[in-house]
Amino acid sequence: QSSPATKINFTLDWRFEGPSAPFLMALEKGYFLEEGLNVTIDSGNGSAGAVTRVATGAYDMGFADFSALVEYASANADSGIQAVYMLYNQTPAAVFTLKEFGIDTPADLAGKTLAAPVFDAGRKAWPSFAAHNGLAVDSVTWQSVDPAIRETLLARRQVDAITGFYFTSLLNLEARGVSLDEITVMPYADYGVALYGNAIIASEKMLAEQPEAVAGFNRAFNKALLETIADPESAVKYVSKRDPLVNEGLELRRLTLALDAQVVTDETREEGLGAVTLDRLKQSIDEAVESFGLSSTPDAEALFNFAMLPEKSTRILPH
Amino acid sequence: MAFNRRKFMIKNASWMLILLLLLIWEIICVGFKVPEYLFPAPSAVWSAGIARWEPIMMHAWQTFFTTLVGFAIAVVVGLVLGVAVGTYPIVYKALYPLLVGFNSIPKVAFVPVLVVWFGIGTVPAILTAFLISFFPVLVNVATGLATLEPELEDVLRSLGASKLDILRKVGLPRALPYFFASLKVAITLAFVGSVISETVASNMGIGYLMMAASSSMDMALVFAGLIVIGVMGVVMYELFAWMEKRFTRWANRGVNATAV
Amino acid sequence: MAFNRRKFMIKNASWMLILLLLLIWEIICVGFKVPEYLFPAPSAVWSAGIARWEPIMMHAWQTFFTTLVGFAIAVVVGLVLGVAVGTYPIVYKALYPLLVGFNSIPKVAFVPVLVVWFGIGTVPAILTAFLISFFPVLVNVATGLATLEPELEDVLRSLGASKLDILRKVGLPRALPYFFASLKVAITLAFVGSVISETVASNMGIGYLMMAASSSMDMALVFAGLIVIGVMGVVMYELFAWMEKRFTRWANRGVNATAV
Amino acid sequence: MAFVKFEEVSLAYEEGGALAIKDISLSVQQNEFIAVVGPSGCGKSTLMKLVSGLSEPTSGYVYIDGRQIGGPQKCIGMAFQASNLLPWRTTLENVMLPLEIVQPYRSQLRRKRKEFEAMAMELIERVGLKGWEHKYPWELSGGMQQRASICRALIHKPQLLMLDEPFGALDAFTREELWCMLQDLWQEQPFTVILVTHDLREAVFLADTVYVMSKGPGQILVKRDIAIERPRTLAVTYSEPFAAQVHVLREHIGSIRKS
Amino acid sequence: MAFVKFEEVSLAYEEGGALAIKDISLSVQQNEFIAVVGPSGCGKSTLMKLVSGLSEPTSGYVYIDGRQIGGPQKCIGMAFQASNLLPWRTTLENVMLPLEIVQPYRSQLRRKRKEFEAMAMELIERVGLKGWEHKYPWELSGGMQQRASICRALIHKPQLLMLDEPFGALDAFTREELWCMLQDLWQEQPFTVILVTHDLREAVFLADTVYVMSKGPGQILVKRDIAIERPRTLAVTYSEPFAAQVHVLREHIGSIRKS
Ligand SMILES: Nc1ncnc2c1ncn2[C@@H]1O[C@H](COP(=O)(O)OP(=O)(O)OP(=O)(O)O)[C@@H](O)[C@H]1O
Ligand SMILES: Nc1ncnc2c1ncn2[C@@H]1O[C@H](COP(=O)(O)OP(=O)(O)OP(=O)(O)O)[C@@H](O)[C@H]1O
Ligand SMILES: Cc1ncc(C[n+]2csc(CCO)c2C)c(N)n1
Ligand SMILES: [Mg+2]
Ligand SMILES: [Mg+2]
Repeated sequence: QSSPATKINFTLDWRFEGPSAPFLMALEKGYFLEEGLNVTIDSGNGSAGAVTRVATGAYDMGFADFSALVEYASANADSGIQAVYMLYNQTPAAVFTLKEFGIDTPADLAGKTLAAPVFDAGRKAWPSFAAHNGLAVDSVTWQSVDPAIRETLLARRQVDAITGFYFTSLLNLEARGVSLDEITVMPYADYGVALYGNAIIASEKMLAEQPEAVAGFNRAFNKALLETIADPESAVKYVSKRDPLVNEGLELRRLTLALDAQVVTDETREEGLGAVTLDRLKQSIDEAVESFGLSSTPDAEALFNFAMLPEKSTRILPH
Repeated sequence: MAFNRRKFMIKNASWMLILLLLLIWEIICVGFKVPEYLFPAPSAVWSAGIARWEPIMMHAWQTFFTTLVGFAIAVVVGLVLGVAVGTYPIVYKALYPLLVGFNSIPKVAFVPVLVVWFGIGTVPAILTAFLISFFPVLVNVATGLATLEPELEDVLRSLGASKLDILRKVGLPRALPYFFASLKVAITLAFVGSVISETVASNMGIGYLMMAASSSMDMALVFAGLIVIGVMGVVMYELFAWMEKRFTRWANRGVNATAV
Repeated sequence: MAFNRRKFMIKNASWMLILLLLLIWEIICVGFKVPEYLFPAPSAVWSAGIARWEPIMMHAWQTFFTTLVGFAIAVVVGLVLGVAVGTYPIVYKALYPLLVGFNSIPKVAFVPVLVVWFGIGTVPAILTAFLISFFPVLVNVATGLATLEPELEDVLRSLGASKLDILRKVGLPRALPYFFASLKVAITLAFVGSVISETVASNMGIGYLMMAASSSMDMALVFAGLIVIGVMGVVMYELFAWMEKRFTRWANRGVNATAV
Repeated sequence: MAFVKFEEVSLAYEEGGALAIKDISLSVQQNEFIAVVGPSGCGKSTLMKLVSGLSEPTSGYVYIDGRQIGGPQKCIGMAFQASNLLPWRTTLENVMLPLEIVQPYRSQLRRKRKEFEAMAMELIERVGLKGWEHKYPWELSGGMQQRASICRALIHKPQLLMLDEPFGALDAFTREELWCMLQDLWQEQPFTVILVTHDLREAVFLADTVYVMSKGPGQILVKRDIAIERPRTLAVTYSEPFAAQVHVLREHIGSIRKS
Repeated sequence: MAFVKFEEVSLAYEEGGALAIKDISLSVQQNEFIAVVGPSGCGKSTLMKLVSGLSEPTSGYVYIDGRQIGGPQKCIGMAFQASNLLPWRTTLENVMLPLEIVQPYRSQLRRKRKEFEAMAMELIERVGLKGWEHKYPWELSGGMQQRASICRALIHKPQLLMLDEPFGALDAFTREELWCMLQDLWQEQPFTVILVTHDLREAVFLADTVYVMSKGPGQILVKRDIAIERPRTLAVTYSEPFAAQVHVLREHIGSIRKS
């Protein structure tokens, strides 16, 4: 292309980890450039922060939990930020506990102590999880701790259970010497919670002034995602290239866990990567509104921009 | 008349400045349409504060209490170590670099360890407040002692006073201005310490409140929390300023006497 | 002989103490089987440090640079405000409570706001380092000026010296011991500030490194990062100690002259 | 016209507190050398502070050169009772201090530093401190500090020199030497001097006029002209008229004490 | 046996630097009153520091009461040349300081505070500071500070009293009054006194023995016994033998200076 590249600065929701591989790959392999985009990618400090960064215009696009977007939109009706590509088809939130505690079903959690940060997606969506599983919302006691502490507390048996992202807490527990077969996991998605997970979001300004750039971003990303799914092992190299500190083996596991559970699902096989169904989107929004105690319910169509998705044919997973 | 007016100005300068700043802040927020989730206007903070007055007060008490306990420990430890460092060259040489190094480390990093040992909540907050705030006390006490005029020390030495006597009768009184200066720094750090610890691991306190509020994007409440901490800091400071005025009048006898 | 031995002891006390502490730490970690994810042994930290030497150094430079810039701004601002507060009662009355309140607030709370204005990375880190570290300088300079002996001031006043002259010729020299004491506190805070900002908003620096390491459960690397910060803090401190020795020999003429 | 003029000056250190000096009126002519004597605590140092503008009178007026004093003056050299040397400066640096402040020296300092240093060294040598110029005040004996402080008061050739017991910590011989030095300087290039002293011989030897103050609150009780011819030599101090003057002053002060 | 004994004592403030005093040998008997005179900077204050154990000799030995000095002593009262009052204490509190340190007062202080305060007040009154006891040092005139410092040296009735130019900032009458007071105290309940002074009349009036020191490095040049009968009155100072003594000392010092 001869026209000067459009600048897009993009914020992740968290550090450079396995699941950031497709973003970094698209950047490194020049897929963004091919779309006429000059993209910079920065690490983030949580989904709420990523939404704020995009909302204030500090960043043009970002990667954040869809529920954080719902929460934001509920308080700022005319914000205009939209999700444009749903990467995590289901919420990665899950409850973790140890087999030895004899907690096998959600009902067993009644009366127990759970640790999680107040902003943890699993903790915030707890009312939804409880409702789907016949638990009273206030039947558990919460301990509020920093993300990195909760697995330690569980590993040292100082709490009965924790909530956390599946692919994060599982690996963290392993790193603390708790093996997979000692753990009971209850992924929210498997227990009736319909929440969507993380999506690519774009600012109102981007969407209004340069929708082509957003669509191009998605095309490039989609291409990289397919390659990542096909060959996670080489994809994760882009992460360690960006941040030499990461432990490649660990991030590969994180990436494959995320891909297997959050990205490759029945729904994405059906609808293609990045897409949502309007019904489930509404359900997801309703659950978020309900769980988080939001005062208004944002309009589903206003929160997800289907027009930015690449051709469906390019988003279909190979079998 | 003019004189009284000036006195009045000086006395109320602080309030007037605060009001002025709040006004500017409000005007900027409204004028530039700064979004509330980024930087809420004072009016929004005010109404959030009023609406949640009771939980805020409850959390504020918790923070106030932990901070004071941590600060009290810091003052004692800072004084003792400061005396040791300011008195014994070998302690100075041995301890000082280590303490400086230790103090360059963000204390948040230790909170997880403290939580594992002491459970979440009050104890880690107290310890963090202590760890973060003892160093300024130590440094200032040590400096106050080391810069003691040998002439004054000689007065005591000529009476055959013990090291401890010298410390009590001239060392510490002479170091008092340094000590009070450090208290002002230390109390603010103590608040920072306990709040930070609370944000990392607690179900109580302003730190927790701010965390909870920011997780539901209620920035007005976050700022209300910040302002409550600020107010508590000022209250403690006024206490020290009052004590300082009482105890170090001799040092503040100059033309700037009213100043510090 | 005995004398030299004592001198040797004093000179190397710091190293010996560090070695001793490392030894105790190692023994406790090994002896009590403290899990590495909680508190890694020095040996583990050491090997983590060696293994990732290059990225650590890269991040360390970033942090060192941002810290120094923020600290330099803090020193200048702290000095200027300290002079204003220590000289003009009205500035003192107006500004001091506000500053104390502001300083009781954890600066992390402002990082997200800074990010919106300046993007993530170096600028918020510099500003955080500045915001966190200017206060001790201010307080100590103001106290040094306010406790200036009026007799010395009179010497200058009798010569018809301007306020600025008095400040330059007696105010500041007299406040130097206070100033240096505050630098020692401020530099450690500046490190804390930049690291904290980096943990929240940066792709670079020791703060980022620690965050990344702790999210991939590499506690040994986290501690290696902490230790690198500590070492940088000590290096800066030694610089100030050297300057202090040069510039405030007059104040440190007592029997504890070697001490601070 | 009087160079220094006091009109009914009183001063209380604390608002509404006891007066330190009370209703003092006096005038000093240009280039006059006056001495003030009086019992300890009578307000002599206070008087000095008033002249130099370091204190403001509670009531009354002080004029220098016809203008009312509204703050520190620029043409003054003062040696304080306690030497008040700056501890972070060496003797030489302390002596040089006025040259860094007072015009025209101040603006010439950069260019003429060598020259000014030579000037300072000459003074330092004259008071017998040669070899101590690079010592810090705390390395000097009491008398040496006092001499350094005298140099500091003289270095910038002030129009008005104020000496508050400048020779109190010196032995008789050094003291007499400095008397002569001071008189020589004053005669070479006259300036106005106000000298506070307890040594009546000193007052009589040096001054044109001696004022005797009452005990606190200080008032001027006696003004006495010393009409001994200049230049006065140390020999004069053993002369009869000299002894008589001293004796009269002594009597005055003695009678104050009894009152 | 001598109460204070110097054996070939020298002192250099800096290692290997110039000597402040050189090869001083002297001995002071129990309850003897000696005076030390000499030119400014000759090492008189240094000598005092050696006796009180504040400085250690570079060579030679100092004994008090037969024991070699190895640090500050417990039976000493010292008035420094610069008064060195603690600025955070009032006059009374400054005067009471030794009672908080020295036994047996220290352990009785709590019980007998009132009594001790009365003691201090009596002294304060005697030096003419009544009414100033609750003032801080910086609210006192130079001479008042000096008097407060004398009280502080006397309050605990030390066995050995050391006075470093204690009356330098006082007018002649106050000074003479304090001479008499000191002599009275000393005669009521004898103690050993070492007095440094520049006032030869003072030395002759008060001392049993006067030592004359040479200029720096200080050495003892002359030891002169003053055989004037006690108690001495101020009238004695106008007598012929007194004047003769003063004159002789003056000659000695004069000749030192010329050398
Ligand atoms: N800063 C001050 N605050 C309060 N009172 C003071 C202050 N300075 C001096 N005074 C009081 O003022 C009076 C006069 O003091 P001043 O120093 O003028 O006396 P002086 O004549 O110089 O005495 P001396 O010969 O002892 O130096 C004294 O009673 C003293 O206590
Ligand atoms: N702390 C010190 N450091 C270095 N040199 C010193 C120190 N104190 C005194 N001296 C030097 O020692 C010598 C003797 O000083 P000392 O104070 O004993 O004199 P002095 O006889 O008391 O004089 P004066 O009559 O002026 O008080 C002087 O040359 C002085 O410069
Ligand atoms: C790609 C990716 N997305 C989300 C998380 C989850 N995560 C773990 S802790 C935290 C901060 C708030 O809880 C977040 C967002 C992750 N680790 N990696
Ligand atoms: Mg005086
Ligand atoms: Mg002396």
